[in-house]
Amino acid sequence: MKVPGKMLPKIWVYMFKKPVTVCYPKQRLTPPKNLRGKMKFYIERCISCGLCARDCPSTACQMYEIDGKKRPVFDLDYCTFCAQCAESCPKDAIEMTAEFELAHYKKGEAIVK
Amino acid sequence: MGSFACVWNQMVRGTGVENIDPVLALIYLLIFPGVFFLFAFSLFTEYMDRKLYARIQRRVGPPFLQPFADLVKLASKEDIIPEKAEGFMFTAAPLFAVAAIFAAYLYLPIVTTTGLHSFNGDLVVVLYLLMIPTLAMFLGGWYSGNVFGQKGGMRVASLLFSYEIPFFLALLSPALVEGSWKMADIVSFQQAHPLALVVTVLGFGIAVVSLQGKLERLPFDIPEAETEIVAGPLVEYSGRRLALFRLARDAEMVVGAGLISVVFLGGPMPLLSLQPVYLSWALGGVIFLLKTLFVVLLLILIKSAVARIRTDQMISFAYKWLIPLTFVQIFIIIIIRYFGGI
Amino acid sequence: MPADINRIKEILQSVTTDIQSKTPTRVFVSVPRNDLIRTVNILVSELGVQHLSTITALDAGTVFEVLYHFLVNGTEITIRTSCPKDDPSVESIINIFPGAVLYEREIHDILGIVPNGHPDLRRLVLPEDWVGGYPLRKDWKPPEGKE
Amino acid sequence: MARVKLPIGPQHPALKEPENFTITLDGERVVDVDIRIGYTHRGIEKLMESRTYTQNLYLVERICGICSYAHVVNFTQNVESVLGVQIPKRAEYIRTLVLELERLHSHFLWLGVAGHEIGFDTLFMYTWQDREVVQDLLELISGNRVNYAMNAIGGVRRDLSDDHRKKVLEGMDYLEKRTAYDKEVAINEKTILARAENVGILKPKIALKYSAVGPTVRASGVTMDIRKDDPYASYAEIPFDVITTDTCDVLGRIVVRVLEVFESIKIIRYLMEHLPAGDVVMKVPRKIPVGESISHTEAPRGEDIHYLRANGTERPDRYKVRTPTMANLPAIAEMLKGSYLADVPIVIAAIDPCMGCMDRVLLLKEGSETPGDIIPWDRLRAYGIKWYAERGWKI
Repeated sequence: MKVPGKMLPKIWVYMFKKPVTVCYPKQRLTPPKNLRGKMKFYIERCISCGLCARDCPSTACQMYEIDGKKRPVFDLDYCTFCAQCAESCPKDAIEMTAEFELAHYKKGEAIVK
Repeated sequence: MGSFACVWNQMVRGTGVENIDPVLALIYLLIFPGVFFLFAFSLFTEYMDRKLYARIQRRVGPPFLQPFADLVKLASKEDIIPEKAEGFMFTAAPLFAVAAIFAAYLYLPIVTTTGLHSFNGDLVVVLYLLMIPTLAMFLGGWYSGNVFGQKGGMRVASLLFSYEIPFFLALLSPALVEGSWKMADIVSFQQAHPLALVVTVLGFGIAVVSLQGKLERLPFDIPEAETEIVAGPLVEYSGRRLALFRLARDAEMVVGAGLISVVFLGGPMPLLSLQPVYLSWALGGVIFLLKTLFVVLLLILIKSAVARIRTDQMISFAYKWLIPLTFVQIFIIIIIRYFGGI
Repeated sequence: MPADINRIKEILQSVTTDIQSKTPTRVFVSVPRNDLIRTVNILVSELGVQHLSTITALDAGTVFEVLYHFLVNGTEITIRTSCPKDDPSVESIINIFPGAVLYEREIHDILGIVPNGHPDLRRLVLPEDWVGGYPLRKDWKPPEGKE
Repeated sequence: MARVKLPIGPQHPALKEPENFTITLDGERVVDVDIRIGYTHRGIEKLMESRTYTQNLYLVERICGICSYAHVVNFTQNVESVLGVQIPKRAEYIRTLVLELERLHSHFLWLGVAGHEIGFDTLFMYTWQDREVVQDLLELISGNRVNYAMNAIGGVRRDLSDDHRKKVLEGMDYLEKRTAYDKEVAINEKTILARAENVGILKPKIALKYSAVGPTVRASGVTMDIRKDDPYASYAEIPFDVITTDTCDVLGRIVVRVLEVFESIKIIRYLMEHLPAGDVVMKVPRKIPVGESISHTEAPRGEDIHYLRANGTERPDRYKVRTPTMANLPAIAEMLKGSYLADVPIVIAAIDPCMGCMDRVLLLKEGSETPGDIIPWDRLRAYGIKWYAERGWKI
């Protein structure tokens, strides 16, 4: 039947139900394990090939001289979390974790080495 | 002070208490159930509106003091008057709106059968005072010098009659039942004949729907349709004046809902004569409050279940349905009265 | 059902023989720019083409290529035409396909190819007071001091 | 009030993205519309020429925030076509799955936005609540809610586990129930009908004339769906119907999208039940040979067509994107003329505009100011006032 207020029964029911949204940060939802969050870098597996820096679409990953060897440094300010570096790495030295709360106070503080 | 006492004596005659202290009269005017209470109650109604609306939509909704915080925040912001705006009317419009609403409120019988001052025809005065915020809205929009504001002002003015006529007629129907234009008489009559309330159920429905239009809430929020003309008349308002307009809107909701609960639901009825007198006031106040909130709840339910309609649709809705139905209501009353039903 | 490549060759016989098709649903037809309107008209009248997908223009080194992509029965027929760099203009097809109005404005905006007969060649994507040249040309350099 | 020019946009609550529709009003009636786009021009086509194919995968994705995956599929299909490779079957199925999930999420989003445009915020919240289910599934499958980064050239990057399959099927059951209710409401709620019926009429002839695409033409009774006409990914194997209505109005566009949600649910169920085993990705060279390719997909908003010209290096020579909104835009002016001001937002919304996608190409800075300068506020304001004054707008 075509009437105004078709939703009223449902509205009445929902009025007494708990909301579906959550009060972040008091309540948190757990993201799936394979979320593309902050990356983890295993320096011992790195062979300094530079593929990650080459494929990075947003210049977040760049090679720097660390202890005499070329190592990737990830600047999360630039990162788009596409996980291409983890994909490109031949030795699986880069891994994406489910950590997504990456707010920080100053530019350049969120760096993964 | 003497005049207050005089007014006061007149007012409390309904409950049979004489020679009240003028200090109490001041308290009545300023604190409860006067200006301060209206202020708090308006903000509470806004909170309830927002919270329930959010819950219906399965959101968390604002915290309890959010409307107050919004008001304070707005009041402390820069108040910008556009160069193109007509200075005096633009700045005065929100003041008119608030003043009219607060004046209308004082005539409502909240704790006893009378308001601050009761006289024959006070119902009509309240109705007229309730119209002023709408006019203020129109003037404010029109003189803001903004295209959207003017468009909104035009819409306010063109929709005015589509809800004012049914609202007036519907609210006068209980007066017809009783045969008096005095709210005190209506309330006393309803207290004596509770069954009279049933006669005006149709009028009650019409009044709630027209009040929705008067308050410019969904589905009748055409003058300030956000997705069409941004905020309509309020587009250029900021800071204190916007806060005042919002307060006027909230207070209008309270007074409108209160008026409906007075004339259709019996206001503070059932009134019990308790001793000391403030106990019976408190009881009356609580009952009035609950009835008002019930009307507000109806307004919220309407708001959340419909889409916004167009100007032409609203006008045709008013003239095709609302106004004929009010005539039906009045006709019913006349017939019942003719056959001496009441 | 893909359009028949032989049928396309047949109807376009009088205009061009340069018709390639790697897969059944992709047909590339090369025509000189003077024959563009004629070709489009033939496609519309003989093959019943109704939908213009888009117009691509590109800087192919010595010339500008303009490609008109038409969709008919799931086959993407592309008419390829080119114009020299010193006279970057093609005939406008908006009389046949009014939907081309924005595409032609776009190629005019970013490559400077003038669609002759287009009534409204205001800027489309670039700002109205843009003076930086035509960005999609290969010899274009970004203005100094970019962010 | 004589004729008034009302600027809808660049900043306006009815538009989720900055575009400008200058509407000439006679009372409440629209008499003329002028459209100006380009406010979110980002220079993606130019930028793509200076990046490798791998990097471009993620740039293409960012053309649009909602139909991002349709663009990536187009890009990878183009590159694969130039390379001449056939990707594994399982990869095709997973691509189709993500494409359909994306269609679901886009249609739910659209329903909500349409509800919001006509002031029905409750419907808006309810559909977005359902959309959240789709988003969670996408997050589960791909690791992100919006930019899935699912494709690699030559396949997909992530495989689907049995657990994922189960969750997807569960999600579909839930969505089917909810959408049935949404449909019930959308076609029976009087106030929605009042706003959608006979509003924004687009006759089939006009739709074809302006080469409109997607649900916009399907609501005008034109059967045009790239999934059926020129099947890509694994659509050739999947049974599904092309939804059309012939009401030609906004209601038709609502109905088409709601019914398409059911079709998508059907397709996803089929995919999950017939998922072939095997690899999901194959090795491809980094250098792409000389060649050109056209790829089109049926994005949620309509036909999305990409053209690639490769020159034998790691970077494309020219990449052209035409998004569905661009194709539907000329038709908007037709739909708007003669309607009420109140109908403008819903009519614009009815083509599901995605301005961000449309405006791709480039911008560095306003040309008349020295590039790179920070323009002080007062100068910017003066510039704005001048800009509007030149166009005869009262502000």
